[in-house]
Amino acid sequence: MTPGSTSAACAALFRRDLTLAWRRRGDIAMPVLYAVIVTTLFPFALGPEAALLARISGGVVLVTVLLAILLALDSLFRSDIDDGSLEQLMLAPQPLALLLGVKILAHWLTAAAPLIVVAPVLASMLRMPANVIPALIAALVLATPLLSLLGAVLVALTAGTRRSGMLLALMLLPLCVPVVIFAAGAVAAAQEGLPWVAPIAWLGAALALALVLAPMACAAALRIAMDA
Amino acid sequence: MTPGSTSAACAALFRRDLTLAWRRRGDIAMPVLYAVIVTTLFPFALGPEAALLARISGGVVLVTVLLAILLALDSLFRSDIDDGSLEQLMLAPQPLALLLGVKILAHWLTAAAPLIVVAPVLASMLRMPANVIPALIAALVLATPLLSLLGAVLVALTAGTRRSGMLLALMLLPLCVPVVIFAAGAVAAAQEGLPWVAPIAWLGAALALALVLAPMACAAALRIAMDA
Amino acid sequence: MSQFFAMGGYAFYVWVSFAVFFIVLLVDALAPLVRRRRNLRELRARMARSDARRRPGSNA
Amino acid sequence: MANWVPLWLHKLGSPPIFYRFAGVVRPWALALAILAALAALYGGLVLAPADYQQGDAYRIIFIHVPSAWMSLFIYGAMAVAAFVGLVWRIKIAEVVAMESAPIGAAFTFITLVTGSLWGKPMWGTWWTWDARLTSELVLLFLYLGVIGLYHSFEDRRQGARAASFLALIGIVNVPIVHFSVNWWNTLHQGSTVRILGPSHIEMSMLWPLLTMMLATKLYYIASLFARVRADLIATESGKDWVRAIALAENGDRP
Amino acid sequence: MRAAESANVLIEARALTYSRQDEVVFGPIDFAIHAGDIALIEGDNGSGKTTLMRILTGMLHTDEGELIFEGAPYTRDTTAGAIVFLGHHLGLKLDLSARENLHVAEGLYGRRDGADPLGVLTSVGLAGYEDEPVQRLSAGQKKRAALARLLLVPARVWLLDEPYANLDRDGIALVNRLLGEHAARGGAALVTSHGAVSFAGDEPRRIRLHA
Amino acid sequence: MRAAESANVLIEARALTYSRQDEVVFGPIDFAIHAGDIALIEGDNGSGKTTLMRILTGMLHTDEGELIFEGAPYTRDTTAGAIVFLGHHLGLKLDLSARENLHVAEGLYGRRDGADPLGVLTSVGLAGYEDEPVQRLSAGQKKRAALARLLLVPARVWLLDEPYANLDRDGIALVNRLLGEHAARGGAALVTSHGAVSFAGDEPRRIRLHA
Ligand code: HEM
Ligand SMILES: Nc1ncnc2c1ncn2[C@@H]1O[C@H](COP(=O)(O)OP(=O)(O)OP(=O)(O)O)[C@@H](O)[C@H]1O
Ligand SMILES: Nc1ncnc2c1ncn2[C@@H]1O[C@H](COP(=O)(O)OP(=O)(O)OP(=O)(O)O)[C@@H](O)[C@H]1O
Ligand SMILES: [Mg+2]
Ligand SMILES: [Mg+2]
Repeated sequence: MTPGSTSAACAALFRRDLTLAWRRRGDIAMPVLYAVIVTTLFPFALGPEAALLARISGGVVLVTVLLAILLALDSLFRSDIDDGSLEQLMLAPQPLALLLGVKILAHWLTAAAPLIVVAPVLASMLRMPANVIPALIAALVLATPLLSLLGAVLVALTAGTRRSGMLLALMLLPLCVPVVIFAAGAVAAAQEGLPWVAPIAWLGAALALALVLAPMACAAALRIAMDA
Repeated sequence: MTPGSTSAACAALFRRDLTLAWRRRGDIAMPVLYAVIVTTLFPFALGPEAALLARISGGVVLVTVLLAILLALDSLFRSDIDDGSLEQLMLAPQPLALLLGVKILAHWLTAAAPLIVVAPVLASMLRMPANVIPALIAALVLATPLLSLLGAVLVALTAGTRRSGMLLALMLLPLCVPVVIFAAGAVAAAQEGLPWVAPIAWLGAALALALVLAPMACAAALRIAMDA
Repeated sequence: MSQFFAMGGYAFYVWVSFAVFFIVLLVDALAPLVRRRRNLRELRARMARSDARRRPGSNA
Repeated sequence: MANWVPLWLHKLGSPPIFYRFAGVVRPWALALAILAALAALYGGLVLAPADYQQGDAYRIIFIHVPSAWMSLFIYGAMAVAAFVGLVWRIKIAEVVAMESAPIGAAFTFITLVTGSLWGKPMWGTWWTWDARLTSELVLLFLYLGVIGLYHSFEDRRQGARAASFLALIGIVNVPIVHFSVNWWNTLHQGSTVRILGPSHIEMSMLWPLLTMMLATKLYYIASLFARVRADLIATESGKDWVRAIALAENGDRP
Repeated sequence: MRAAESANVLIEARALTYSRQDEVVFGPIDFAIHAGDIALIEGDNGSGKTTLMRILTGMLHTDEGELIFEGAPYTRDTTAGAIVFLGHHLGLKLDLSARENLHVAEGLYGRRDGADPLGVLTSVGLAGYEDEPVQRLSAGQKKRAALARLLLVPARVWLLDEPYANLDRDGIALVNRLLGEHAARGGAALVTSHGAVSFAGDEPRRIRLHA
Repeated sequence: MRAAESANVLIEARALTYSRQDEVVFGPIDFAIHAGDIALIEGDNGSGKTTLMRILTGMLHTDEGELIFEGAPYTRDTTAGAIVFLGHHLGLKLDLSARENLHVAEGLYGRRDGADPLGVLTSVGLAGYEDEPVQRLSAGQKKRAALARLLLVPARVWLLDEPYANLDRDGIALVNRLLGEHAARGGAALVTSHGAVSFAGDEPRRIRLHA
């Protein structure tokens, strides 16, 4: 008998999730399209005044990206729960936290990373000055994995329920307020020509912490949620 | 044998959907909470400057309500499809369009109507002047059922797929751009002290049309989606 | 007395505040009492039903 | 030294004993709460003089501040109970945590409403995106998230465990939200709020305030115990002691 | 094909075929279901039983072959109210009790003479569970609640996709008894099964897929 | 309880009870599963078979009674890798082919000596369907794909919740053959069934719920 090694398990899971994402590659485009469309709605709802749009561009893009991630998060474990794969994962003789970390990574790569690529485009559509864009990208690079990790813990908690993504939004909001404040702080500082390293550093520190703690919390949450 | 009368069927279905909503009354609160949360995010992302918030309050509230309805729409047929109730509904000897109309009405009452109640509160939190609020309410009273009806057709079309709410968002957003433009037009006119009856009248006309056509389109879409 | 109720022109704010305080807490206090009654009622119904199940003649 | 303390706690962990204990304590706590509240109201609304700057509007302080304080205190109590429930799987602790959440949410709601009603005459607006106000709103969302998660599970115990977990994650957020005063919002309005510096406060205003704080604490105990009793009836419904209560109470009413 | 009885034919299929992506799922089959018939659709896993069922409900369409309902073409108008379907998904609302579920079915389909929700629940062995949310019932109990619907509504044709799955011995006997009574009342039923357990009454008609 | 064989006991339950909202789902039961045992968990609909299965996977916890795995308490650490579970939900990714699904299982659980994905697919009768997305398989074919996983991974204890449901006669024989071979290899299995169809090999141990 050949018991599976941990690295083989992680690799198999990572490949599986990427393959599945590729098979449904339409779904990868979804968060991006969602962000594009929501951003597009704002000029319609607010009128096309350039100064106003530039003023709010950073905030609107951040909120939009956050909402898109929120929507995508719901699918993190959904299909695995529905088809029983999650139970198979939980019974595997590997550290569950590690496996979940791999899943979160794959999910971030397929759902959130494309948003970072498209965000600058959306921001420029809203007339964000070019010199602010680097701050926006830096903020998103740190904020999106942070949101994915925090969100994963909460999604895991709702795993046993038949609820919609709305409950998730409610639970995630208090956790993402600080993230939004720091990210928006960096962008706003850049917009006023001030240095924007400090809020970015805070985001980085939070991300480092979340990278270590979130997968473990996620595993614990999942065990609680599946215990019925 | 007593074949069921159409009115009895509609009443039974309406009662069923309201009972189900009541059994999961936490879910009714969800769109409202979602709207509250998304609205709350904007001051964090944009800063608390009162004049700016007042300027964008109408647009933000409209977009937020729209997103909340969009999320709620996903549940319109979801559970009925998952548990096979929809097939039972389609086999019933009653006009399907009528039954679907009843379902849409029940859904609007439970998911969208609470949003109309909470929208003025959100708008004033964003410092919308009190004299604009009536225009906002009028716009929402007409726009939300319109969105529910349009959305229902699209949800029906995606019924056979296992896609997330994202696909729905994607399909619905182009359709709701005109709705947003007219609703935002009414609010903006009120904000500038101009008469805001004309855009509201357009919304009313569109709603009248949708009331007649959407249930039939919905029934047709559903038959197509289930034929696989 | 009416001066007391006028609250120096702030009557609306003060009295509505106090009303909200007491109404919310009153609802909060009554809710569990109602719930306890209902839970007991449902429990009795459930006990009656499970008695009905055990009675011979039904399935099992 | 005193090993009766853990013993006592252990006994209280047993549902029927806690049920009876709560039943005894609840009426006393409620009666004392009402007495204290009446005294505080008399002191606050009648005896205390009007504020020289705010006039009579300041009297809202006698409910606003105790409620605000309770909204934070109850979150702490809930988190402690949640921790105990998760780690030692003590059922009573789970129930206490879950039944604290609605009370905390109620006090948070009162704080928001009374603060708004106070803000309108004082600041000219009933809402502003000030750090303290916003963090109180976020606290309400935290409470609602815990309540929502609890009720979204079919199985109550499982829901209680999941929501306890969320409550614990949420407490990480409390200091973050608290420090947001420094990180966010250059238009900080705290100074407006501090018209009554603690050192300036009149004795005639202070004692009703403190008495009201005592009243809200006692009320929390009373409400919590009523809720725990209602909940135990449902979750322990298979046990004989609950069935006995059900049958006994049926006898009272024809 | 018994010409003499053709007046009595409820459902008739002539050279019915279904192809998915131009691959034939089940071959051309012919059958006729009369009032009082219980037809067993047999076939191995993947032979197209569920697919045939969905065609017979009218939800799935095929252009190959002909399907006739009481002499008329098989459309929604002609079959309306005459057919009731019980599939892999039972069509029960989990948050409602079995009784409430039946009230909805009654509203939508009408009620058979002499049937009432409580009575039919008792006859499928769910006495005592009437007011329990369906959520709380086990797999087999849910199936029984779904079977109760068949007894309540006036439909003459029952389409049952694997009614025996998840049922215990009592449950299987129950399905067979219900089918027997339905046939005796002049109803007809099509039942799928892979033959491991099956209708035990009078020799049923058999429709074999994947001969 | 055979004291002499106690060294060989894989799973032992002593007065195991599960209550949901303080209503007992299944009573105190005792059993011991040895290497080479096939145990049939029998019980009517709603008697708690699925619940017992979930407890044995370690996903559901109960505080009443004792559960022992190879002499040690029943925790994730002691059971890791020794147990494989096949439930009502099969744990197959519908967008992957059967073969890809097996590769994932192999990565997570490891591989039994001498087993390989193609071989096990052939032995469950899915030769020719290896690269078809599971989505396109019928209910019974999906079940077979899930059964193939059991053969691939090295777990000694199989927990099968209603493996016979949805299978045709061939499929039922297949499950029985797989169980027999597994027992001969020194593995053990717990199988639920409501007794309509069941393991036909040597007299299996029986665990009755709702006696
Ligand atoms: C919606 C509006 C408001 C909210 C959400 C709110 C919230 C709070 C909170 C959470 C506290 C407790 C802080 C702590 O214990 O650490 C508090 C205390 C207090 N609030 Fe408000 N407040 C609001 C409006 C106002 C207004 C308009 C005033 C007066 C002009 C006011 C005066 C006070 C005072 C005097 C305290 C006690 C401060 C202390 O001693 O720490 N509040 N408020
Ligand atoms: N959604 C689908 N897309 C493509 N092919 C499908 C789909 N569903 C089923 N099939 C294929 O159609 C054929 C018939 O499937 P069907 O579900 O009707 O079989 P069945 O007789 O009900 O089998 P079982 O006894 O296993 O339930 C199978 O070969 C299957 O592979
Ligand atoms: N989610 C749930 N919530 C509450 N009660 C439940 C739940 N699931 C099952 N039950 C109850 O627990 C008992 C055992 O259910 P279980 O699913 O274990 O039965 P089973 O033996 O697998 O039955 P079947 O043969 O019908 O699948 C049943 O009486 C059922 O009503
Ligand atoms: Mg089938
Ligand atoms: Mg089962």
